[in-house]
Amino acid sequence: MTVLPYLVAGWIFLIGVYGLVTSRNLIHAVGCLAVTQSSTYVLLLAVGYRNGGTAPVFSDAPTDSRVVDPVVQALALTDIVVGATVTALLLALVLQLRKRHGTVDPDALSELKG
Amino acid sequence: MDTARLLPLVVAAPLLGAAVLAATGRWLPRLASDLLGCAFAAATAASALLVLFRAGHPGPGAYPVEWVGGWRPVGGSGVGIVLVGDPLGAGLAALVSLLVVAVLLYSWRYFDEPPRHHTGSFPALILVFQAGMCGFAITGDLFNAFVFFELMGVAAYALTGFRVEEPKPLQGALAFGVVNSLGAYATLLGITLLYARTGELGLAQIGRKLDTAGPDGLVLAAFVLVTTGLLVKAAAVPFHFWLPDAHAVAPTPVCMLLSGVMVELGVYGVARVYWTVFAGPGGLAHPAFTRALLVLGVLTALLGAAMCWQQRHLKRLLAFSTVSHTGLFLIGVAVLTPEGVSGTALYVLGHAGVKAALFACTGVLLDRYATVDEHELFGRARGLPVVGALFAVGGLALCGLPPFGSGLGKAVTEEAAGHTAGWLPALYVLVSAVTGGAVLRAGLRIFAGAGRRPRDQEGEPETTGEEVPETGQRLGRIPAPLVAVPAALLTASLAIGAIPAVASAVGRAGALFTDTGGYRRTVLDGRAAATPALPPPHWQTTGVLLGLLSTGLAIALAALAVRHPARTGRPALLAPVRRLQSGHIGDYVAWLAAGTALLTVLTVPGIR
Amino acid sequence: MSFRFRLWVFLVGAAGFAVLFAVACFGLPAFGSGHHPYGVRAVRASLNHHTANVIASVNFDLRAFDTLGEETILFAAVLGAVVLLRQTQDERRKTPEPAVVHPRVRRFALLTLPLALLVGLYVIAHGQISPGGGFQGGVVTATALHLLYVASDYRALERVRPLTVYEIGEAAGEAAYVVTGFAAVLAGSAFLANVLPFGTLATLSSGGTVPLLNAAIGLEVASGVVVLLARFLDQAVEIEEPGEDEESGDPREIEKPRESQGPGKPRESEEPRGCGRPKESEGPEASGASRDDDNRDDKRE
Amino acid sequence: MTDVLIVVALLLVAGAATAAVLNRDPVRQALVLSFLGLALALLFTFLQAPDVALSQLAVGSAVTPLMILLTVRKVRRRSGNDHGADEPAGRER
Repeated sequence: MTVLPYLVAGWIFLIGVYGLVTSRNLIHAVGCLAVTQSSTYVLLLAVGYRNGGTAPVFSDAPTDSRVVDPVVQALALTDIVVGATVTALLLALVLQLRKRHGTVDPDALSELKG
Repeated sequence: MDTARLLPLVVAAPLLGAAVLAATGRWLPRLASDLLGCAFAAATAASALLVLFRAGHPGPGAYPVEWVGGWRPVGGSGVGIVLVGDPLGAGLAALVSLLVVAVLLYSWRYFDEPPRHHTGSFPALILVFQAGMCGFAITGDLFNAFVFFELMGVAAYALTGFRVEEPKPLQGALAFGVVNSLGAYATLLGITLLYARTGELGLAQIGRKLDTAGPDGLVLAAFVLVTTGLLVKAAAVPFHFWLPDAHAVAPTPVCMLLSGVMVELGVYGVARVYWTVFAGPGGLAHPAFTRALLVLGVLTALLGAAMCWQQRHLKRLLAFSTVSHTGLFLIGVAVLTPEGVSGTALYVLGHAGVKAALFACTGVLLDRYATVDEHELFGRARGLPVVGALFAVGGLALCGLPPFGSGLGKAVTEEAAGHTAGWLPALYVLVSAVTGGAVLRAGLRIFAGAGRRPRDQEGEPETTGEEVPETGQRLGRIPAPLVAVPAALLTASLAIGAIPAVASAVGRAGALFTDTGGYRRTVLDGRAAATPALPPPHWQTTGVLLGLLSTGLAIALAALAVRHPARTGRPALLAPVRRLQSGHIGDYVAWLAAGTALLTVLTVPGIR
Repeated sequence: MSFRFRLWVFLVGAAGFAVLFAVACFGLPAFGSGHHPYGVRAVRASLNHHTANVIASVNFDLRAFDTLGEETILFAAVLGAVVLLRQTQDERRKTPEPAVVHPRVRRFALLTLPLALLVGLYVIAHGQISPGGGFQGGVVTATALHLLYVASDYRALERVRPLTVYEIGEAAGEAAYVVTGFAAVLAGSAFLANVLPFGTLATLSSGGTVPLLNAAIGLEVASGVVVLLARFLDQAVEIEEPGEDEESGDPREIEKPRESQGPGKPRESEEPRGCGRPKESEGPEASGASRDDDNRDDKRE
Repeated sequence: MTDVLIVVALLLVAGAATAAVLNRDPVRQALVLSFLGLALALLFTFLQAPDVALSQLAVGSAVTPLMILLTVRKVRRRSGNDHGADEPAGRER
């Protein structure tokens, strides 16, 4: 348990990269990139977790209750938005590529070589 | 008002401009939206220059430091984001801004037909790009650097794929986007590891905390992961594959920015992170860093030069020359001396002007002849003597001809590198000669029709240079900005090398940059870093002679190639290297993973 | 490179990465036990500024500059998508055909629509005191609008979605954030400083500039996501390339699996979509608002 | 108890990520991605991050898969046609 969340993050990163390397469809590749990115959320939040901590949202008066790290959560939020926008942009590129190249198979893209 | 207050404006001003352009662009005539874009870019450049001026003059506190939102640290620990206007960072922001102004002027008459109802979108994206690059240059916070890294990435992907009617830009932009995003995620994993260890995000704070303990596997992993993303941006071998694909196909004004400053910001990031975070006793030992970057730098320089020589697609040729020069910059950073840093900074300054000017000249060819293919253009541009002269001067400056800024940078860097390994100056001469020679060869063929017409070779995969003009139709007359901008850029590059005050300012910047303790004290404690007294970089006899030697070699190479196209065209020995540049995204990602492993192997001894 | 070789290169790299990362993991503090100096300071700073949701405080106060960058990433991506997915010279638009929709689906969607909009706006407004905020609320609001597409058809959606307004809204959100930052400078403080009175903890007006910046983000994200989805929908439904055949214009054919997961959306008996809402199509906005999109007028025969 | 929930959610996330990569068909992948978004949101809830869970739910399990599906639709619409239309528009190779 002490390292499991970290290792899971590493696994997600690697499997996502594996998907990118072996992908035969660019849309699928963009999906794999999104998977890869989710490893960063997992690692961020795992790092910020504290045993027995509650969410860092206070209802009224400040209490001494133990809270998990709010900073990593803010970073993860930023990260999620970044990920979604990058995905959108790459999908837009794939979509146009399909129109101009007639394929979404990376093996068939042949314009840039050497 | 305190000059430090200007620091956030260097990022905010172009963003405001972008928002205004995005909102009103649809109703503005082309001229108005271009003017507006130029005005915002120029205002940003002015504030960056003001900060730089202030940073260049020692006062109370060596350079401006601004905590955004007024969250000043108490007792060395804060909760905010810090922006640091040290001379090198502020100087880069100023360089970016000035180049953006030049690019916006250049594209004034460039795209004949902006996307309908979205007239302002091109300048708006350029302004966002500018904000991202400036933010990356001046931030003193690791996560903030990641945000700006992504910001410049997103703007750059969109700009690269701007001409959606063509298949090539889309493919290049996609490879660019996927590989760079992946690198950014690796960086974020590294940042998270550092946060888990130190509980801090500021560069100075992380560095201080790391130094309270010895280095271990976690520090190594954090270094490798953070550096991976930055090296992807810097296009170091084997992370470089995206660069030629993207730079060769992006609209020419965008190429000027990508090759001129964005790639160099990756090198800057590596140096900045190492010097502020990992240079202390708790970080990565100096010899390990030097070895790793030296190996990658030499590989990058050689491979870039070899590929550059074999290209016939002009923009691709220039892109590979950027790869090759990035290798030289990495070597300058690797030697870990103030001289190496200031030499590299001068080199980057000079190179930015020269490379942007060369791309600008290529853009003229593209729009006039609808091709940037060296073979097809053979002798066709005889009627453009001015552009030809600019192209030739750019080629000579790329070789390191004194007194260009690129020449001074090369001289100072190779001198500094020579202290680390005696053979490094030879590499600088060789690489400058080959890349400069390739440019001169293309110039001789295209603008003078010199030598014999080269014949196409069969059987090898290659990218030829047929393109569609980026203006609405082929240019008949060359509009003034398309010539004035490269001329101004080359003049600026000349001035950087010729005016001693620039060199001494850069020398001071390099000294401050490499003062790890001084940086942390200035940022966290508000105490002035003592300006180290070092002899400013200047022209030395050896440097001048080596510069002349590489220029001479380049001219000889170009002349030989023009005379005997068949024998000098494409050595069969290099065919496997050529084939690696396959245009396949899966390949590039696989190389990225392998590069991370290589970096690990090279740096492992640094934690013992 | 052959597939084989590529896989080998990857496997070598992956092995290196795996070893490196595993070593790092065992060097990390055990899960749930790390110390978080920055986190502790952030909680204190947030409560000092009377912001109950510490994450909102980090995002919009302590590290507001990060959020400016993040907002701009979205802004740039939307701008980029608008440029990349523009209708090129050789493409034309076709009018999406009225689709058929089951009355129960429509009733469900029309009921959920105002509810979802309300939830979205609520989440935006309460960003500084409860989980959620501009991002989450913005995305929910934007997605809620698209329920109209489920309830009726693409043309109905287009009528409530004058894209120009949303594109300006997006830019306005971006500008509002920057201007709020500048205002602090004019007030004599640092850029993006929290210069407003902090109010009472856990009330709507608490947190000083946090609600303002939060609202700016909400506006930006909601408009941005609408524009983004609109671009993709346009490509999927309306824009046609030369040589592309006429075909039914309903992307939900491939979304069926998603829908079938939700309750109350059977598709047994269907009626022509759009018939149930004749009023809308005769309203004043039908002629004006839907025509703002790129050169629709000249492309539609 | 919390630990058990976290472990379960972690395994769910790891499984969903693997499945999302191994499903080579983009439509199926989009659905798995949507599920991955849900699993992540669940994990984040257990990790006491309701803010992040909420945005993951909105972005990861709705907007991203939706964009993928729309892209697939556009791409498929072309390949469904006769072979001639499948060639790159107006371009010889």
